[in-house]
Amino acid sequence: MNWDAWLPVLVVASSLLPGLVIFFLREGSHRLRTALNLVGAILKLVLVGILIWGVFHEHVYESRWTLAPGLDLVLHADTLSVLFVTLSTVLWLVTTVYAIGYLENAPHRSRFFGFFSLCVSATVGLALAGNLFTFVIFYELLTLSTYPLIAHRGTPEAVRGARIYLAYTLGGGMLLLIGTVWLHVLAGPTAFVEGGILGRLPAEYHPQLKVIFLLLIIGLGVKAALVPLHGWLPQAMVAPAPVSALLHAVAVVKAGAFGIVRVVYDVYGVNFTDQLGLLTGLGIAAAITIVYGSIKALFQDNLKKRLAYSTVSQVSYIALGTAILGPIGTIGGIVHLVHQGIMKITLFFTAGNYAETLGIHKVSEMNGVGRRMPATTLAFSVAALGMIGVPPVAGFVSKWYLGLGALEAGMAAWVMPVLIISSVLNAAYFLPVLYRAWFREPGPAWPAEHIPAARFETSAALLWPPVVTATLALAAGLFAAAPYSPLEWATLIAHREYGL
Amino acid sequence: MTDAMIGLVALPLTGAVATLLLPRSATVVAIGAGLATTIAAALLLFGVANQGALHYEMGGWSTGLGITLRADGLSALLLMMTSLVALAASVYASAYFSAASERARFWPLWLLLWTSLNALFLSGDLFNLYVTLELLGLSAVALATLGGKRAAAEAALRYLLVGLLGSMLFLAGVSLIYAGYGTLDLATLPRVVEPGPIAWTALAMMTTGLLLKTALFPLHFWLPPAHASAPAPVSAVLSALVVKAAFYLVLRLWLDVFANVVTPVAANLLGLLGACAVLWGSWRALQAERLKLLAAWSTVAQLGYLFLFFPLLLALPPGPTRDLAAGGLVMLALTHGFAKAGLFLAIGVIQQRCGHDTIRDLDGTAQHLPATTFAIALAGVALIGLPPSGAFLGKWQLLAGAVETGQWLWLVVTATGSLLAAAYIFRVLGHAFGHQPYPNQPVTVAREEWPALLLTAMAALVLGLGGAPVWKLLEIGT
Amino acid sequence: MTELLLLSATGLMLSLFLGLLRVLLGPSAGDRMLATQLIGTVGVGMLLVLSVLLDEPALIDVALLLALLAAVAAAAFTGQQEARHD
Amino acid sequence: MARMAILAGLWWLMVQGRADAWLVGVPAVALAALASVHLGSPALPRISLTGLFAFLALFLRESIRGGIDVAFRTLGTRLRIEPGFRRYRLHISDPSARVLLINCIGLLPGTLAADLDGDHAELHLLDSSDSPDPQLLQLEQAVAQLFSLRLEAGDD
Amino acid sequence: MNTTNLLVFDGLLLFSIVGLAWASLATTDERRSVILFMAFGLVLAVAWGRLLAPDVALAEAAIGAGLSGALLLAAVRKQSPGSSHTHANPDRNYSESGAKVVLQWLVTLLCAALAGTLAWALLHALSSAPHDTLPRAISDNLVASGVSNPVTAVLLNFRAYDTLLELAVLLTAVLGIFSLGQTTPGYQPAGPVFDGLVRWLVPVLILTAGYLLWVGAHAPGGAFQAGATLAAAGVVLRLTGRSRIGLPDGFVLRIIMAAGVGVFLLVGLTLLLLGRPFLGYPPAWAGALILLIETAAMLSIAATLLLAFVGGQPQSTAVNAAANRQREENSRC
Amino acid sequence: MLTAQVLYGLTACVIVALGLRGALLHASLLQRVVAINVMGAGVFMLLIAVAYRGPGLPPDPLPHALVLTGIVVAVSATALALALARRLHAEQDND
Amino acid sequence: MINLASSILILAGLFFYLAGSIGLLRLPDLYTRLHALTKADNLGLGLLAAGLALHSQHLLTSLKLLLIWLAVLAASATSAHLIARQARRQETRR
Repeated sequence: MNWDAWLPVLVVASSLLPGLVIFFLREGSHRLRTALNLVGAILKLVLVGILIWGVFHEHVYESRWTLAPGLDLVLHADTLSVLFVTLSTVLWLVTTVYAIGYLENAPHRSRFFGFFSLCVSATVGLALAGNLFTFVIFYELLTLSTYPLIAHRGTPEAVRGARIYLAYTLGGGMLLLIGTVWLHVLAGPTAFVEGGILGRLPAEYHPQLKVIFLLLIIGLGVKAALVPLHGWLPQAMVAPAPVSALLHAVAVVKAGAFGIVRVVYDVYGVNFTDQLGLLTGLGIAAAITIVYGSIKALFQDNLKKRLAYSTVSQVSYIALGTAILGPIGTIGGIVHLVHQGIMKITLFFTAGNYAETLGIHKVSEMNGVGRRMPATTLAFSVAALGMIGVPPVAGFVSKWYLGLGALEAGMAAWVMPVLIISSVLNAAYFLPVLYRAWFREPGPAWPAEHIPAARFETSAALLWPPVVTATLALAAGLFAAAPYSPLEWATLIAHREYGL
Repeated sequence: MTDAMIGLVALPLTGAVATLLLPRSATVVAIGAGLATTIAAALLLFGVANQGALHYEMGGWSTGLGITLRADGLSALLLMMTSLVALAASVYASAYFSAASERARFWPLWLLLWTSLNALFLSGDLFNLYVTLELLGLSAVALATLGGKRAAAEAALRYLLVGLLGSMLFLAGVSLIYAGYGTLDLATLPRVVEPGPIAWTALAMMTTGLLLKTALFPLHFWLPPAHASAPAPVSAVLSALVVKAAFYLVLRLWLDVFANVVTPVAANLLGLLGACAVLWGSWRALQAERLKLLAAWSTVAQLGYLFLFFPLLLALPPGPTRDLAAGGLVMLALTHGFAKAGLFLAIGVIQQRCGHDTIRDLDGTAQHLPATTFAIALAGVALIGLPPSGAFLGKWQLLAGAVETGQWLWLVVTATGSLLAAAYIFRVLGHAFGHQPYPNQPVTVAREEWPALLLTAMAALVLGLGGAPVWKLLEIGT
Repeated sequence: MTELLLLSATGLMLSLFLGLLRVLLGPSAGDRMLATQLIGTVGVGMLLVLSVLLDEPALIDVALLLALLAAVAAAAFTGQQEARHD
Repeated sequence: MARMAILAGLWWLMVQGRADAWLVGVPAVALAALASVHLGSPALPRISLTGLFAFLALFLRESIRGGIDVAFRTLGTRLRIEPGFRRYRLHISDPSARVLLINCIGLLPGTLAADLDGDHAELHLLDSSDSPDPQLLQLEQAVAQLFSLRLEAGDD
Repeated sequence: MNTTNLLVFDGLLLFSIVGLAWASLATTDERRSVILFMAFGLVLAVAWGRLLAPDVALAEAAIGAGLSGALLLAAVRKQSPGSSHTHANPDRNYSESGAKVVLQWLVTLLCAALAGTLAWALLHALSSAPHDTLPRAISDNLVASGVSNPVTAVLLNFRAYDTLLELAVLLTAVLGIFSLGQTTPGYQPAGPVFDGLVRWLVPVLILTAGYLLWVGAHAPGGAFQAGATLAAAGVVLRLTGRSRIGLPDGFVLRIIMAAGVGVFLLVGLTLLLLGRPFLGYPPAWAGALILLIETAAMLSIAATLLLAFVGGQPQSTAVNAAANRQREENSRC
Repeated sequence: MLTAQVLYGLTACVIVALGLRGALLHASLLQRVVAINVMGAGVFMLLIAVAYRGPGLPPDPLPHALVLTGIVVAVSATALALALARRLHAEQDND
Repeated sequence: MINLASSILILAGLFFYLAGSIGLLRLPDLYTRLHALTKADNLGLGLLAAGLALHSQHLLTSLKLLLIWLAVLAASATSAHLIARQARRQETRR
């Protein structure tokens, strides 16, 4: 093995090894743990940087390890995986900082950070998976490593939420597994290849392939929280804020969406999927989810729950983009993978800040919070506006390309209304919050002030992460045309997928 | 290398005699004998890998007149697993049994059990197999009684009677084979056995006897009480190895010795029973109130999976696909062996530290015994069949075989069983992660926690990630 | 002579058969035990006859052992009864 | 030594005189003799040879008589029995001799020793109308002669 | 000789065997069942003799007729003699219902089917000419085996490995019984008549054991039959109420228990070291080695069976070494 | 086919079935042990019948050896079972 | 001549065996049955053994037969006594 083969492994290992070491650290060795976390995160960032450069220059990074005859664990870096890896690496670093601040003095930090690192490792592995088999392995590992994070607090609700999460994801995982095995039997090892590989199969397999597609999409749809498979997501809100941030923005939900992208583009091939008549179905499911999630979000008073339903809705933009045939729609979907991530993580960070600093959990308690915590609330506002699709925040870019793509593919008749309705609904559930935060008078006292030391705003470790991610969200929109921007990268991906 | 075969039988047996004669230093002697046995197993594994299948004619008498020991890839693998599991359990037992009198009783029986397992996996003679089965059964029962409680004695007695019945049926089959074919040698038999009343009846009787011993549904009734009431290290070996031994024989008989006698209908029957075992065992495990009972019922279920392979293997034509499926079967068996042994040892730690193993009252275990809880979680990963455990690869092959042969029922059963397994495992973990007043305890990993951790890591990580050689080894047949 | 031995073997068998009826009929445990003793004695005789008839001298040893151990059985029976009434 | 000789004789009989058997035979005989000593059997009583012959003769005769007696009693169309119990005072106190006596009583026509209770034997009679005393006394004398004992005066 | 003339004999014998088996299992009275089983064993011994299997007949005479009976009788429940309600489990009363009858019929039917199938297969097996390769191989190699009794040759030479494991089974059983802890209470001192029996029976049994051990080399007999006979001597002693029944204590007992397996292993491994196969005796030494192994095996077997009868580890009330030594000396028999 | 072989062989089958039935149906532990022993006797008879070669001919010694081993094993198992049963009974009586 | 004697002895032995067994069936209670067992059967065995001993060519074999007879005799006499004693004791206790 040479350097090119080792690099993907190192990317995974840079979070895995610190995680394993952290498990065995004493509860009190705070500094060592922090150092390990940060060193790991930064190292990963550097490695990923190399990866980006290499992939852009069409370097092949591939590690292969045989688990059983015909079943290889393959880590392979292509444009799509690099996109996702970068997203998770950057957000991991930010979230780690945030989590260090958030969990100060909380119990079981070793356990928490251990699983946290495992979770990120699983996500990165999933992103780098070179075939469906490897993808499934990391998909399940992700499930496993997030379970303890959701159950972390150990309260009955936490344990219950974790159980529901598990029931959904393991069930989905099982369907995914069955689909994968089936596909494996039909087509042999299903490596991810741009443009897909299944188009070569004889026509008599097509009915089976449709069933398999359904199995795979349902399996992935659970994590991607496609309606009606989304039930776990609001329940998992009991987890600590950094975990929620991770679940919604980086790891779990994204893994599902990413999987859908992979299956459609790199397993079936988008043209072949369309040929089988499956794209429309996927698109409709995504559309329903988008609208349904937004409507549900409208009626949540609990801030985190409102954000959760917002995630249900927003993640489906990715699926929607996938379902729109043609490079432009693809760009819209893929770029939203990143955009939704940075915006949503900002929202969760800020929601965590409100809860941690002032004890605010509900929208109705947010009156005037912008005056008490302006920086946080500013970050919140940027992200929320992005979600609605207000330019120049990143969300606008995604929606723009989705709309264009729909026009190009001739699907505008139903995609456009969905986009419009959803944006209106987004505005309907975010704008009132902003109004309350900025323009309403605060009440006599906050529900519970936790961090009195931070007279202004909140502690630095909690404040900086949302500020950074909000800035990123803004930058992604403003400098969308810059080289190496998410949009540019997504364009690269789309071109390679369509063989342009 | 063939001397390693003798060593595998003679070393633990010598150890048993030595521990009997030297009760004061029994622990040291036993661990020493165990180490030596493990080395022999490793030597054998390498020998088989490098030189192919090995055989040894006992006493120098030609095969048929004398007894021949045989080792191929399958037996070498199972022997290796036996040694590793038994060694780990031995280390645990050295901490578990504290009183000198307990040790003096435990070690000789323990090494006799080990002897019998090794002898069984090596045996190349039908009647010799009967003797090893009896040695296995009796030593297992004797060890199970060491729990000391009345429940243990009651369960052990039932276990013994069932085991005896099983051996008698087996012996009846063996007699019939000798009557019909005039030989007992396992390698000679495939050449002379032909489909017909003799072979069918003999196989049916032997299989029934073995199914009793391996506790396939509906003949599983004796297992949960016996495995749940034995001392932890004993339970570990009972669930991980002893039932496996009988299963190994079923496998040998059906796939090697009587390969041209077995019919798809019969294999489907086995598969159906396996399916029932998976569902019923998992369901009962979910209902269990005690951790040990859960583990025992889970054994019933896990054995069921192994039987799901029979209809697949029979439907697949000989060739690479079939070899893949067979490898999956062995992988599943190996993983379960390590995982279940580790699980029982971990439960033993909990039982001793907490004074009970009631699942409802396990809240906070993750805080008090993080390493042990982690071991349980790893075991759970392997039992559910999640990656990166070996069981994942095994179930993959199971599913692939089911798809390949169009036997969708097994696919549904496997999926349902896995989800049920997840349910019962995470019921435990849910309690373990449950909230308890925060004790700022350092992470301790004591001598009795290590074995469980290593065994479960073996099942959940090593076998899954480094299991490819298993398929290679299995190509080495007798 | 062979015919005679055959006859006596069969006759002894008949005798054993009759004893068997007593074993089955009982009524008391003592009755059964006593009938078992009879079966033992008959068995010894039968083995002796068979040893000549089948030309297998080792059966004489069997007869000897049977004779000795039938006594053990009876002793076990009564001994156990005694212990029971402690 | 006497018992050693007897046991050696038995051994010799069992192995049908094969000489190579003594390798096992010597320890076996020695062990058996040791067992016999430790079982607390007293040194062998003095056995008179004439007594032995007399006893054997009586014993054989009575056994045959006993067998014929019981055979004809039971084979008749009607059972000619009148069972009953009877106590009998023993005139011999030597334990070994008593055991022999008790065992022999069972072989006499019509009698069976059902229990031993101090100096008294509880006898079961097949035909209680017939007194067994004369033949019992005869047997006792033979046993006494065999062991070179004297009968004690009985007052029954 | 005309076998058809033995037909009546065979018929009656088999009828008795089946009758006894059936009767012994038809009753619910444990004691009756055991006595019938003893009778069954006696008749079986005759049957083995009839089939020219005197080795087995000897074993059956020692075990089936004698020791098994004693063992079983000792385990008959002492509380409720002759009562059919032997289970203290109150739930059992429930099951005396229709379901149970159905179950009984089902099981009976199943077993009948088993008998039928087995018979069918057996008839098939017997209808072809007997397989003579193996018997011929045995008789061809008999000279090299060191003994002239083919059964002993098979047991201790050709298939010595089986026998080694068999001794391990015995050892396991006795260790298992040990681990149960306690002995059953002893028996009352027996009356003088019984004592009289014991005084001659025990030495004769010891002698017979020796004989069987020796004779095994060239005629039916062997370590197992000898060991069982020796154990029978101990059983009789125990029944007379003696606490010392010829079993030593402590270390010596453990040595005797382990002797069978130990000597066997020692011989096998020594041969291995000398460059021969495991348990491959040099023909010149085979006879002596077999006798050595058999002697050790006999002692182990006797100790095992006796301990099984006693039902546990003999109480070691050793207060001091002197007392121990004293006891050892007293218990040599 | 020898008449005696067939006769004894068939009887063996019957005994095996009888023993099995007893072992399955009896409630009493002791009687289950007896039943298993009866079943064992049936199997042994099967083997010995197979070994039988007719009057005057030496029988096949191998099954005899197997049966001897089988008897020892069966006795060991019986002894252990009975010891366990005694222990259980003793504990039940103590209750 | 010897053959004739041995035949007669064997037949006589058979007769007593049968008589004992019939007695065992016909006699009314345990004690009387014990009579039949001890006396008739032992005589039967004795005669049978004597007959076979005459038939045998080897003196030692004949002596062994005698030995067996003695063993059975002693054993069954003792066990008859023991069985009777036990029955008697049970009776008197009740």
